[in-house]
Amino acid sequence: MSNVALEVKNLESWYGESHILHGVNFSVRDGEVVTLLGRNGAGRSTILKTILGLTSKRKGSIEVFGKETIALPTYQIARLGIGYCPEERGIFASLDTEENLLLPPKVSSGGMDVEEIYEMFPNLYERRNSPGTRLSGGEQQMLAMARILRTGAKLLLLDEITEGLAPVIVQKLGEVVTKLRNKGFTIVLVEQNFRFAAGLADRHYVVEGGQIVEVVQHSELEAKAELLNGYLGV
Amino acid sequence: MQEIILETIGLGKSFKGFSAVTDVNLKVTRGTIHALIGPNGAGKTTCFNLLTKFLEPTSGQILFNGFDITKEAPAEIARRGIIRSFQISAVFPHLTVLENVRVALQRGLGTEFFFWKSGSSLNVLNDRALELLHEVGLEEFAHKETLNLAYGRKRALEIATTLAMEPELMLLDEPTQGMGHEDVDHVTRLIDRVAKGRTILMVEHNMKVIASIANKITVLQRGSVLAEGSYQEVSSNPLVVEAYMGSHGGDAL
Amino acid sequence: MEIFGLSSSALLSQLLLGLVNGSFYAILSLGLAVIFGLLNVINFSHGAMFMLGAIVTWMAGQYFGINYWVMLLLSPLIVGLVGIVIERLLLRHLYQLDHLYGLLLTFGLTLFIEGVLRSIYGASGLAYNTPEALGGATDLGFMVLPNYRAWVVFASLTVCFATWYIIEKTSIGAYLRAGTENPKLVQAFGVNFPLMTTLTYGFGVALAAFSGVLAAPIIQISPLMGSNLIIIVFAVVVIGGMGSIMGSILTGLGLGLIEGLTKVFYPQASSTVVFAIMVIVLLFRPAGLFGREK
Amino acid sequence: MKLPKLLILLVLLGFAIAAPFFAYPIFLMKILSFALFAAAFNLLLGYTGLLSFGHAAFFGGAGYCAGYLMRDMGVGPAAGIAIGVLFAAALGALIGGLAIRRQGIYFSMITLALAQMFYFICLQAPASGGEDGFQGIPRGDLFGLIDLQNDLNLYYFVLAITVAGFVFIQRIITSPFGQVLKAIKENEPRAISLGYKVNRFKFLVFVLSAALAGLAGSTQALVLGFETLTDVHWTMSGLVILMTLVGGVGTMAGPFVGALVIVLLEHRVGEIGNFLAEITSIAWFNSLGESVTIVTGLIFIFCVMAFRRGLVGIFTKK
Amino acid sequence: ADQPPLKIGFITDMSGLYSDIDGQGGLEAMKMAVADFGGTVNGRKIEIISADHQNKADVAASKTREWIDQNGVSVVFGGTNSGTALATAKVAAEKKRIYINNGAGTSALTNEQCSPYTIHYTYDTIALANGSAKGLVDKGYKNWYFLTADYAFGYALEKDASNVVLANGGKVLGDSKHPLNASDFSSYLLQAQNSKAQVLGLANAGGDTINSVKAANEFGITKTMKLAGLLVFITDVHAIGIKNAQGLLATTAWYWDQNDQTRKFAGRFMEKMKRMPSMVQAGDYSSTMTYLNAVKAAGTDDSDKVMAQLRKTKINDMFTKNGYIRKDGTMVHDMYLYEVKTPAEVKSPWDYYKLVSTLSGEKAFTIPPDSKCALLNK
Ligand SMILES: Nc1ncnc2c1ncn2[C@@H]1O[C@H](COP(=O)(O)OP(=O)(O)OP(=O)(O)O)[C@@H](O)[C@H]1O
Ligand SMILES: Nc1ncnc2c1ncn2[C@@H]1O[C@H](COP(=O)(O)OP(=O)(O)OP(=O)(O)O)[C@@H](O)[C@H]1O
Ligand SMILES: [Mg+2]
Ligand SMILES: [Mg+2]
Repeated sequence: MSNVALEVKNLESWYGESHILHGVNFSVRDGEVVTLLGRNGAGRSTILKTILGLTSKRKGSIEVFGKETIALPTYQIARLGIGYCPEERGIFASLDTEENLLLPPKVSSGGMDVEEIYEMFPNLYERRNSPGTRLSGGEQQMLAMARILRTGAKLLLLDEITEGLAPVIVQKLGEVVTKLRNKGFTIVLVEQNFRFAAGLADRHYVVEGGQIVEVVQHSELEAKAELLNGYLGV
Repeated sequence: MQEIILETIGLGKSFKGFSAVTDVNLKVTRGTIHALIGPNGAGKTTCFNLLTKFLEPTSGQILFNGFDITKEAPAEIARRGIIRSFQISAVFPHLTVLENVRVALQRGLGTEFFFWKSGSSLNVLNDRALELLHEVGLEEFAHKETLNLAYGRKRALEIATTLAMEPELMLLDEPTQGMGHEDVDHVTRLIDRVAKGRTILMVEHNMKVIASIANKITVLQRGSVLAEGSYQEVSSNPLVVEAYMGSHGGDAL
Repeated sequence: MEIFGLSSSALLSQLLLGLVNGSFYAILSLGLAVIFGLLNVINFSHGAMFMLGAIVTWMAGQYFGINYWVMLLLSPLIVGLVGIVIERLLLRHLYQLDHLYGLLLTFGLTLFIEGVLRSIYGASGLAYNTPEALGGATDLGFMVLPNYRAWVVFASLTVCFATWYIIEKTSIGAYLRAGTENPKLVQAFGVNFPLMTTLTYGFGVALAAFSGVLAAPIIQISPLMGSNLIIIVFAVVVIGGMGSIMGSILTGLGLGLIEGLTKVFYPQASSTVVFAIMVIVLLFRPAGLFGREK
Repeated sequence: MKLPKLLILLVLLGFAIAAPFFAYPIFLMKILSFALFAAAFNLLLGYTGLLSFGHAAFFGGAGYCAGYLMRDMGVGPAAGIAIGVLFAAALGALIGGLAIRRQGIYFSMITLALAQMFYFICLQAPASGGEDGFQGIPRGDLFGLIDLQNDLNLYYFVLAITVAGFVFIQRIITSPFGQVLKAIKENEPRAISLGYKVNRFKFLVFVLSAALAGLAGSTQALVLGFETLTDVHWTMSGLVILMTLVGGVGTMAGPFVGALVIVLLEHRVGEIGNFLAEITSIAWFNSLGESVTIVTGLIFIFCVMAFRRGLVGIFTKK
Repeated sequence: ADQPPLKIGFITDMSGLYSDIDGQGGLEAMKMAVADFGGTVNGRKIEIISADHQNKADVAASKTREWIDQNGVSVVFGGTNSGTALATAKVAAEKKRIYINNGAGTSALTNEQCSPYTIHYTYDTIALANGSAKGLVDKGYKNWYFLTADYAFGYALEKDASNVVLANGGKVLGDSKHPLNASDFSSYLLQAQNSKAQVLGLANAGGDTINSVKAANEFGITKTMKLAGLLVFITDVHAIGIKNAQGLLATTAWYWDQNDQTRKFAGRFMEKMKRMPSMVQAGDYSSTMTYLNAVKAAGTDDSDKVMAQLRKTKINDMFTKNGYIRKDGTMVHDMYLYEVKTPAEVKSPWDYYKLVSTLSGEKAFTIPPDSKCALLNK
């Protein structure tokens, strides 16, 4: 499989008046895992949001599974098969845990079923009738990740999924991502936690000032460690 | 002076039948950095909420310097010198950075209800506020609107504000969450620095931080204490490894 | 048997009348609760929409000879469309802002709509007759109940529970509730939320129009008929718990009953009793009777 | 930076002093009282984030109280107003004491409900004169010295009260107390965790706001010579919200501009219509006077859609 | 010479609850009067300026004050709503300007709060109560129950009417007070029905009256009780619809179908406003005419001189025969009790009333010994 799942060209993006992305280019083939690395405020989350059309204005080209989406409304982009896990988690207070989990509509077949998900995150099973925002910080993080696994989306945009999770869970998430990848999912990962990302990704993009300033292939990690260190302060 | 600054006896909290915290007996020693860790949903934040009375305990007692403070209101507890930070950043976004700190200092003046007094009477606090900002490295932003600060700086500001209260006991809930590596190191050093002369109780998932500054660690699991001890002791406890740290150990992170 | 100096049959009939009013409150506050709960808009123009429902019914009868039964469907549709236009053109741009702005806008709309209709139809009212099939009254033993009032209770309760079912028990309802909190994220899941909000507003407003049609034969139809009701209906929604669908239905009915009793024992206070109850309820239950605390 | 601001204020004050020679004094006084009322309300909404939907009770309640004292007890205007203010403060303590225990929309609704109950009392109390209104409040003279029958004298008295009210509000906002209020508005849990007993602050500011609304209400009663149920009705509470929003929340000038616009609308739409008809020779404008509600409605819609931050917001950037 | 125009101010509810009774129609009636008068008086052009008081006393009073101070109006006409009328009258009296009211109910205007410059023209609560109660009790309807709006105005109507009922040997079996603008009356009506009274006196107005009559029909009250509206306008009957309104008794100062003069005026009014004039609008016409005649006769618009002239002239026009303005400001004239026709009796649109009885002005309005007005008894 070498179809392109996501192709971003000359992407620019704005929040109101502030111009955040200044021409971002990258592409992800089917079944690849890539990460976006960078300092706080570099614009990584903004890249994910812009792909889904969640910023106030955008320019350039974004092809999702071969379809140009720059002019589409958010919900139609999502229906092309994108699953999004936002950094602020976005758990709904007025829905209970299970309703939160069942909320995102299926966009295609082949999603995990609920049993499988509960098995993966036993905490959620235990708290399934509790209002979504009454979960602990980490549980909410799990829920945000879990709910998109159900939808059958093949392109996952994951923003800081390890944030605030216990080391065991982080480890488990690493296994999940590997598993997903083996199943043929395409994943764009925004990570602060470099060690977590390093082992998983085919390729790393370093974002700075709203542009991609460096690409590091998995095989080049050792060689470019110094360079990465300079960008990220690892 | 008491050796033990904070003690909980049989502390418990349940939400509609779900027991989030059960029979927690915690002893925090004066002058230490005490870390509270545990898997997600173990009840750490709930514990903090109980200690600061943002939640009402269903059972148990809280002693601060030997006094029973179980029945006191949140503001009273704050006045006793227990100050917390929040898991989600808590600043006053439309005040300037300086004003943020000053609001905390202001309580010391005892003029908080003086609606007839000129605002310039607060200027006497500016020096102390700048000093605190200097301590967390935010001096140059003193007159900026807080809203526009980067995330890591907001966390630093929060610590400065908390320090302004001259707390005997600081409760920090995941102070480094969401920070880049640089910021994490920065804040870790900051905590270590301000810990001199006070006591800190903190929740943290970043093992690197814990390992480098915590004197004592309590591990919670499912609402009760699983293990307690130094980092060495805890991290070699197989129960803790299984429930929390995972096979890589905290080290991997 | 006497209770508080009132024969039990008199008491029973007063309670029944209370129920009739209660079902008006229920359906009106339901529409308001749907709009508030799902769009976060305090729809001040709900009373005006209620009035539009009645006036459109009258107009259809007057100018085109369309009867009550047809209008029972058509009037909510027409007013719902008006609502959709309002939502698309105006309300839509206010969602990210404080509640207050939606309130101010709908308040302005109310003044405008009422003012325009008043300058056309005057303030004293328009006559509308009870449909033939529902004329007459039934002797219940303790009182004679006009058939039309019985129909009102039946029709509004049916609509109320159907609405409740859709919102609380189907996934449409879950999308809407989630969308209230974070519309962008819901869209990022592939839900056409803007369309849903538009339809929801149209639906909420149509509910008001529906009760307007129900009211047409028994309440004076005039451009100002909704403005007296709106504040009471607000109170009902708050007592029930803002946004709680079942809460507003049950509270609407309950308050109708209580108001009915007040009319017997201290009639002057019958429009104030709602507020007294609101204070008491809120002091003991911070989020209303059925509301979820944040 | 500081100088021009002071200059603007002085120029404004100059205008205010000269105004009665150009415009009708009673009309101006009404604007002043409403401006003060809106500013009092804004102290709560704009600077503390509390939306009261019951401020009519303080405005009208103080009016009735002051009116009663001045007409039936022979109390002078200054003392009448002062007692009116105390009355409003006491009422504010009662209503505020209950309402501040609740948050957000529920706070608003409790204030609304209690104010409606107060309305009911005003309606039922024989002394209020029911819907005929409490008529014939004498203007009297100030400390036996200044004859307030004279419109000009009364105007300067009212101007002095209003300016004092505005200065006082400004002082509250910038005071140490005001600083804590701002903090509470921004982030209440954080303020609590810093050891502030938030409810006490809310209570005090509520009472202050009620007292100031009472000052505006008693002054208005003195100016108009009567007090009616309109002033205690919920629509008045709504009106003050509108004034504040139309003018601009959380600014000092906003309430003033809002009051000006609303009072102008109430009194002048007809004339504006005639004027428009004259210059455009479209006869339809002549009927504007009978369509105050339509015009008001349109203006609100326009304000909400076009200038979110109120009319004042047009001139302040950001 | 170039004389300044004579300005007449007219302030009433143009947009609210009472705007159909007076409002635009009232203004039109006054304009008709001015035109019929010839458009000028004593060589001065006559101008009417008008405003909407929105039922707010403060608006009414400050507008009036301004008109007098700044625009130099010679006379102020005021319309519906008692609160605004009392406030306006106060201002006018203070400024010594004539105030003529058509449409406010309160008898305080010519009683406790009377002034030498106030004229209350069309009706007041006393005349209305007398008109209904006297006429009905005389016909043998002795047992009454009142449905009363919980407002000074409602109380006044009820009190005045029940005094008449009692004085004429009738009985009052009870009353229900309802809040203003209540939408549902069934509960009160049931209570009324249980009282077994013969007459249900409606001491309310406008929408409240309309809704009570509608509900009374629905609940079959009209089968057992006679409904007497103490303040019913022809527009109300129109809004209720003849089917529901039939049999309702109403007191009025004027009805369009009384005689040729009234029909002629009504016809002209109908052409302009597309509806029949209410008694208030007829009063607006008549009082404007009366005032202008007095100005002409006095040769000046000086308030005192015109008042003196007004007091000594009998009024004979389409509105009333031999009406006169008493010292307390009451325009004393006959009142009529009408009954609403059955649908079968109605011959043309707006043909609603048949006459039951006439009450002479002296009997209808406050009798001087009962008055608290100092002007009347000195
Ligand atoms: N809603 C917004 N409105 C205006 N500016 C924003 C908004 N969200 C983010 N920004 C700005 O855009 C820039 C990029 O933000 P982004 O969230 O993409 O950074 P990031 O790389 O994800 O960093 P972080 O580690 O903080 O999540 C930052 O300067 C930020 O201040
Ligand atoms: N208000 C509440 N109502 C119901 N359940 C709650 C409430 N607050 C917390 N819980 C539950 O109590 C448990 C403990 O939550 P707490 O927030 O203390 O966890 P935590 O240890 O801080 O976890 P994390 O590391 O993920 O932040 C969780 O399972 C959570 O779902
Ligand atoms: Mg980010
Ligand atoms: Mg936590």
